[in-house]
Amino acid sequence: MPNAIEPWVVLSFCSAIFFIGLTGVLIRRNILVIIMSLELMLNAVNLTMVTFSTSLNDMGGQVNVFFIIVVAAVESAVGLGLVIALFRTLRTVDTDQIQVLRG
Amino acid sequence: MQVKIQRPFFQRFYLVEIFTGLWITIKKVILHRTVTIQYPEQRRNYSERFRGLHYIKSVQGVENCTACMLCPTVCPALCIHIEAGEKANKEKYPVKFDIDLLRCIFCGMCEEACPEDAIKLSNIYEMAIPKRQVIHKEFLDIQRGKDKAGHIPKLKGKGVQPNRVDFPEAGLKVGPVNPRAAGPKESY
Amino acid sequence: MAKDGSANFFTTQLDAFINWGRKWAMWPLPFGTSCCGIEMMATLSADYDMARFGSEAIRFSPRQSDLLICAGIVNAKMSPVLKTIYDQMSDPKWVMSFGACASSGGVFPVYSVTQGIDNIIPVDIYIPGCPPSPESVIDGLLKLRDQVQAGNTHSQRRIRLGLPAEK
Amino acid sequence: MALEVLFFYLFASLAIAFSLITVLRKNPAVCAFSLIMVFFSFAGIYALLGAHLISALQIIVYAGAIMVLFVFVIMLLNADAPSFDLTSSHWGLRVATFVICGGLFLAFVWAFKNSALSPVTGPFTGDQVKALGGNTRVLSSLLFTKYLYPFELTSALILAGIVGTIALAKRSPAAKKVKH
Amino acid sequence: MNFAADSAQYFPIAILIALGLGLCVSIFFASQWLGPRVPHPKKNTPFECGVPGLDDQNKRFSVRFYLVAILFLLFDVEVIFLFPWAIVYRDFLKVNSFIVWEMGFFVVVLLVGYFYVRGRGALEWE
Amino acid sequence: MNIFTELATNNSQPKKKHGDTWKSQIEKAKNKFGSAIEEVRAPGDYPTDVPIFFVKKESVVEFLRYLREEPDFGYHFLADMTATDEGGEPRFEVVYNLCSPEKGPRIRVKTRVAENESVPTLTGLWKGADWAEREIFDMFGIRFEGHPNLRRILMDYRWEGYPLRKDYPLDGYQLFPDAEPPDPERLK
Amino acid sequence: MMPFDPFLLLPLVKCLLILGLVLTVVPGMLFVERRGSAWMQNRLGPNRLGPFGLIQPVADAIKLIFKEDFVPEHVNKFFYAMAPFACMLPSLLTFAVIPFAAPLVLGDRIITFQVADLDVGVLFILAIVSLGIYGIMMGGWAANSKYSMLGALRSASQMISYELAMGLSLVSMLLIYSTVDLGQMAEWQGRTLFSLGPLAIPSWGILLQPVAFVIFFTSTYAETNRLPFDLPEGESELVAGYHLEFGSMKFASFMLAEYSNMFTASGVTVALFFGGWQLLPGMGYLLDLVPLTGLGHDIARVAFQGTAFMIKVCFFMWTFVWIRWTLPRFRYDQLMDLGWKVLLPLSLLNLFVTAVLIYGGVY
Amino acid sequence: MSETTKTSYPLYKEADSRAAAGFGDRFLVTPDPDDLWEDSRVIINLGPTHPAMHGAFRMVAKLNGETIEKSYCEFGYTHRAKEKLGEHRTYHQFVVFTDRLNYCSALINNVTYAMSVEKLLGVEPPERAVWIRMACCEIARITDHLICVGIGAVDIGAFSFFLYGFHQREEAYTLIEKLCGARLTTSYTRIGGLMYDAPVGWEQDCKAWTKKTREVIDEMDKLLTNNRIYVDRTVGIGVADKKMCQDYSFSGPSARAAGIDRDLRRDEPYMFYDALKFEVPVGSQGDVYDRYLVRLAEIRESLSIIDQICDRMKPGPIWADDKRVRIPAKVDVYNSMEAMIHHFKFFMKGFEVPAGEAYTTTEAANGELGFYIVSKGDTMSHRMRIRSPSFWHYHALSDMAQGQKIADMVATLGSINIIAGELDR
Ligand code: SF4
Ligand code: SF4
Ligand code: SF4
Repeated sequence: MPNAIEPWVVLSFCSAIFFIGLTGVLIRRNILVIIMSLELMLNAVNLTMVTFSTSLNDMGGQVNVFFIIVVAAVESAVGLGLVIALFRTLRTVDTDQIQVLRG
Repeated sequence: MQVKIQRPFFQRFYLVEIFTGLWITIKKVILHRTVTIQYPEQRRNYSERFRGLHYIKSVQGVENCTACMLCPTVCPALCIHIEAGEKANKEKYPVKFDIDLLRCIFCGMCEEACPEDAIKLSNIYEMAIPKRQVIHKEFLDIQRGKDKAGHIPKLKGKGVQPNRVDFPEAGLKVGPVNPRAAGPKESY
Repeated sequence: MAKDGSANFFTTQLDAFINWGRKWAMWPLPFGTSCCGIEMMATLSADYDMARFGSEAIRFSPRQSDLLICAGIVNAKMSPVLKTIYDQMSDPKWVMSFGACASSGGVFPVYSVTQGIDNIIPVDIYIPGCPPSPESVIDGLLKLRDQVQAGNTHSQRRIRLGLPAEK
Repeated sequence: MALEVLFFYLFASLAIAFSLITVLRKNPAVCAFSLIMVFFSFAGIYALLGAHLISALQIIVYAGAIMVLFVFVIMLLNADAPSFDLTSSHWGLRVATFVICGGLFLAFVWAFKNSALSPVTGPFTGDQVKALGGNTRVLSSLLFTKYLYPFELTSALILAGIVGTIALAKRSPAAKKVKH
Repeated sequence: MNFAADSAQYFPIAILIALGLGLCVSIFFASQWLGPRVPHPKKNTPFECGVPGLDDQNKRFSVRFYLVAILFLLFDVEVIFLFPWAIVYRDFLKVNSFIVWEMGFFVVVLLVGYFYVRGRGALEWE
Repeated sequence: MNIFTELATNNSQPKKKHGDTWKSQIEKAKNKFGSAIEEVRAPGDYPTDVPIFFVKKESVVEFLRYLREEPDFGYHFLADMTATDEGGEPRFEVVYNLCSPEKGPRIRVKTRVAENESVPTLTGLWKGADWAEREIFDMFGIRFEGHPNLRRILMDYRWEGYPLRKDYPLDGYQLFPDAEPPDPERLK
Repeated sequence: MMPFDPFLLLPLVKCLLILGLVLTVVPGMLFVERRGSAWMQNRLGPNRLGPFGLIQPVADAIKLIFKEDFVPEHVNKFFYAMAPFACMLPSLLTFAVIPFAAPLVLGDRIITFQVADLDVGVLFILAIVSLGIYGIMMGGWAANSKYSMLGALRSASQMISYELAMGLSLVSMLLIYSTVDLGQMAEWQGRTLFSLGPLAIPSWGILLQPVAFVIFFTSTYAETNRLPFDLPEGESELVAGYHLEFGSMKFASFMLAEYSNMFTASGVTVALFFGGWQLLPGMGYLLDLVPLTGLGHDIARVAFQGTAFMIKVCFFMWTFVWIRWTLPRFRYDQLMDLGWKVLLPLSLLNLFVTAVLIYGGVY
Repeated sequence: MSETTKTSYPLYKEADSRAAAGFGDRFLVTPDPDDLWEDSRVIINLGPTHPAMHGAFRMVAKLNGETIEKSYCEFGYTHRAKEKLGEHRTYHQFVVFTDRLNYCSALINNVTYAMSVEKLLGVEPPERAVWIRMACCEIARITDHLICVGIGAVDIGAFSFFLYGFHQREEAYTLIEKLCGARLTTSYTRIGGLMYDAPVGWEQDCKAWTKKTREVIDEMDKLLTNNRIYVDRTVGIGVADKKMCQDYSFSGPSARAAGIDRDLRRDEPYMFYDALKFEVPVGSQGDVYDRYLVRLAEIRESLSIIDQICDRMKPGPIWADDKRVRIPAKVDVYNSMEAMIHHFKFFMKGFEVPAGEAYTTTEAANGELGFYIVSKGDTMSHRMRIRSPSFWHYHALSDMAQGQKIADMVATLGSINIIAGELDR
């Protein structure tokens, strides 16, 4: 087994997660799962940042991740707040139905 | 008289009262004054009046009971079942004297009612049984063996040997419950 | 465990060991409905302290308890409740019928009172008395423990013989 | 240090497996809990990459707070109920998504494999970081020097988040009056 | 790309996790195999104090619980900024006192948020 | 026998005597309600401890309101509410035991009901009468008109018969397979 | 092929030791709880099985193992099976970073008495603590019963609320120690704060930061769901709370988690506020009396430090029992109020004051 | 009255301190109701085997978060048809059923029942019997209050406190057992007399017991009364104000806690209560804490009453001088034919009670306990109605609990001391 790992492997892994997340966003109708998939995508980006940060010996990437985590936290707080508010009025978390009800 | 909340100044803080409470409890641990009666070895001193297991008093090996039917009549739990018979000397005696102990509430009314001073309540309380049974006369009688005078020795004080009444082991005649005493059988 | 009753030395020893554990850690589920409930509390409280036999960890959840102490009256309205609670308990489970009312209806042979909880659920030990004094309760507990050690209770028999729980 | 490579593959495969579960399982509760597992795997990878603080934060914030919120909402909306078993609305959309995402993924892999990293490297080599007091300390000092403005801005962001969520969760008194 | 050399420090944790998992699994299977099995239909019903439960799908709990989680998340983010700050606080103080005001501003902004939350009654439990 | 003859010693029973108060109250009530009061049984000519007003069931609420609100009466403590099965015609008597905490005297109001008749509810006057009426309904089958929730209270909701009626057997046991589930309707 | 280095096995040994320690402390703690509470109540407690009833926990364990492990139909099977372990695993992990004694220098090797000497130190504890909530939530939710659900929700919101105050009080300790490493913290606390004649008062965290200690201590009670914060199990309202539907070893796992959490909480409290492995007053003299030098002396020192640490931890574990059987419990809203409206602002204030004091050069 | 409740503090402002008991909050905003959606309510069933419901009651509550929005109570799970049994058992036998009403204070029930039959019969028990009955009543009252206060504490989580009180109750049981041979179900009184006379030295035992109990009460007082957590949990909780008390016919300590200054022992003196000096503790708010204080104060009053009774008890007969009700002494039965016949008649058939009706009440531990007996001249009653205070108090529970937390409901229930035996009868 190799002693080290090529950065492209890590980056490919990141993109795999990213696209899995994207798939989730596109195919799921449950808005909660959509937000979860978004989190997945954010994570993939985070890992990309950290990978670059380590391989380029630059801490800036990690600091960015720090901020991304915070943004993700606030995003999910507000996002879920919206879900709750939506659910309260529309009684559903189905995006298709939400569209219908909006019209 | 008006009861009021008194709110000492210290009470406004949680900590002071918490520490008071903690002090009280830790004092108990340190002093360790237990009040527990370690039952099978130690016993509480119940008084003479304690109402426990029944026995039939007998004088010189002859039970006092004349099957006068007062006790079954007065028993509020209807748990005494007597069948009277006659001895050779025309004296009546109970052929069958069953008490459904599981129905009895140990109220002492039978003792109070007995005109012959025959049925008595001892201070034996260890009566747990694994099956629903009534106890027969022989069992009530057997207490005679304990004491010539017909009294059961009272258990007193700590460290007295337990005087267990173990139904099956004692080889006593115990029977199924009297159908009258059993409840209505309902099942799902 | 062999079903035909033959058991080799090892299994009997193991059984004895398991039953030893069970008898020393009977966690009660108090089902105290009336006067007997008060005396049950007395048994659990400082003066008699059933904890000495490892039986004070009261669990109100039927899944976690072993010994259903049915203390006091069980009437027609309560019977299904008792039955449900008993059924929900995990095996092995034991039932102590505490006091005259639970054992036989006691002094109440009336329209509302179930004449003994053994009409509803199997009982492993009956304690006469109204209410039984705490000593007699502990005595009953000791006798029940002997039975548990001997594997001679409804639940244990059921497990041994592989019977289904009664409906 | 072959062991670390092994761990990387372990974590990576765990992450991919659980993220697939997250995306494809119907029950949102299952999704949420597998997402937590994904986050753990990520935390492990961060730790392997030497980003210790990030790794801890990943668990504290993502697994310990964000997912708690998700789980709460799922419980709260009783999202376990059948009405929530929603997957894709249209099979065509599903297939298209799979194809596009898969293609893009392959393209990315190809691109990553065949491009070199920028030759410019920063000053923070592993030994350097160690000399400065470890990853945590270095990151912290960076945060309060070079990245001060973003840091202060996040406070505004969080404030906005607080105000926003409260406003969403609690209707304004005015709206209430109108309603009654 | 090399993995950071100091990630070896986590190996004991991995071992501990493995051991813990082993313990869990053994507990799980031990109780699966050793416990008796006496099925009964009523055992399958939830404990509802012995009465038949109300079979409603309606198990939604109050939005308050969720509010707590949301507030926790937001304030937790605040706390994680404080950790790095606390670590370097003494170091930075040696240079100048700017670090105090950096965090001071941050915290004040968040205090505004806190008091807003309280003012809106989001922390009332009535 | 008249139980109100003064006893030589008066050890045990309540010592306050309210004869005069009652006398004037009976007068007053009779003047006010006239024919609505069917009968008054006062201690002295009937073996009872307090005066009993037999009121027509239509005006019983009015009458009780009067007793409660009129300053001279002030019977605002509904001590008890029950019924008796007299066996005759009309079969039942609903009994209200009242007390005037400030002045001291107690009083009893009864109203006669036939088997299929109903009595106006008292819940408008005393909220506490709610359950008492439910209990009477449960035990005797007397219906109360206008009662918000007249359902069985002590017995199972599927119970048949009314246990305290004289014709209900003492051991008329009924068992139902499961307990009553919670009723969301009652929580609206 | 590298030559086999026996020191590679050290982590494994340490892990096994820690696990063994936790698994012995938990039954011991159970025993202490049962007998201690009994003594507080003038009772005897389980005293029949073995000397002083010491074998009681063994019987409990046997019973629990051989009890029917029933999975009811109405539960979510997977989560129902997972929940106890999700609860137990984090509780076993936290002890990994707590140092039991100062490192031992053995030739060119340094043996730390801590399973893992992590870069993130105390943050690891915080991370693990924040995970403890999942087991409870899974349990309450999977059991599909209203009591459990309510218990789980209560528990979750209680734990997260107090986590904030706990985190903030930790921050103020970090300010003081200026490190996240628990070993360094313990060492730091060996400094002399001031001397009272011959008595050197060490600068233990409690003396430097009493307010932070109170906040932290309260939070640990809330985090471990112990009285006066035992609302999730609040027997009088919720029957048994989130573990209502769990029996047999699943229930035992919950108990194990609760008690090992208490152990951990005590350990962290000691490490942060009570000098960690620093010797108790008087133990230094005893150590000097030991007629050993060199490595022998070092080993004796380690033993003494370990003992001192365990004594302190035991005291705190006893406090858990002691408080539980003395105080009544809070009501849910009071508890949340205490967390959000008292402890949170208080810990912020404390943080501020600490920062100012450090700025002013007091610490 | 003892020092603790008598003292008033100059700086004490009742209203303010009550408000301050919670976290007085400047930011207090009334929560808006439609911030929750309608079906976030959960219907939760507490009881009948719920630990908080003491085994035999049931409450179904609609919860909004933790708050009880609406609830209803159910009971009847221990219904034992005692009223019906009153029509099928002789007056002599029925005394055993009265034990099982409020089993925490069985003696009071015995005494009240005996008094009510005596009222119909026109029989007066002799002086000594009355004194003993009074002492019994007070001991029973104390045991009852000890249980209530203790259980109330257990419901809030203070288990040790409960056990301290419980031990003292055990000691009281020793006293009671000495008197009548049973601990709980005493069946002590007989119509027109008592089962046994008090044993020699019983008065001294009583006094020793009161002394010890006072100490224990003080200790319990220290542990709980000023405990901030306990106060926070109880003040302003489960309020039953005067209006509610009237609506639901509250009596006894629960009514007194609301400020209704009424105690039958003082206002409708029966037995020799008018010859004794005692005070009636009265609360002001009618919350759980007030009920707790009133009960504690009543325990102290009862202790002093017992002391007074013990001082005034004199030897004497314990049976009323009335042949109808008197159980002949055993010696007479053996020796005289007439006594024998009477004995047989008494136990075979029982005594006839002249036709008539009476409603007799006493101040039981929980409030006004009444027996409404209608006799048609038989040996068994025509109607035996038992007015139990718990029935009326329990009725108010859902009103008291409305808008409160479930934990508060538990505390409230504990404080009004509902006894299943007398609730369901
Ligand atoms: S003690 Fe009472 S219940 Fe028992 S047999 Fe005697 S009279 Fe019947
Ligand atoms: S009353 Fe006495 S003599 Fe008569 S039957 Fe009963 S025991 Fe025998
Ligand atoms: S057996 Fe006696 S004490 Fe027990 S519940 Fe029945 S009547 Fe009450």
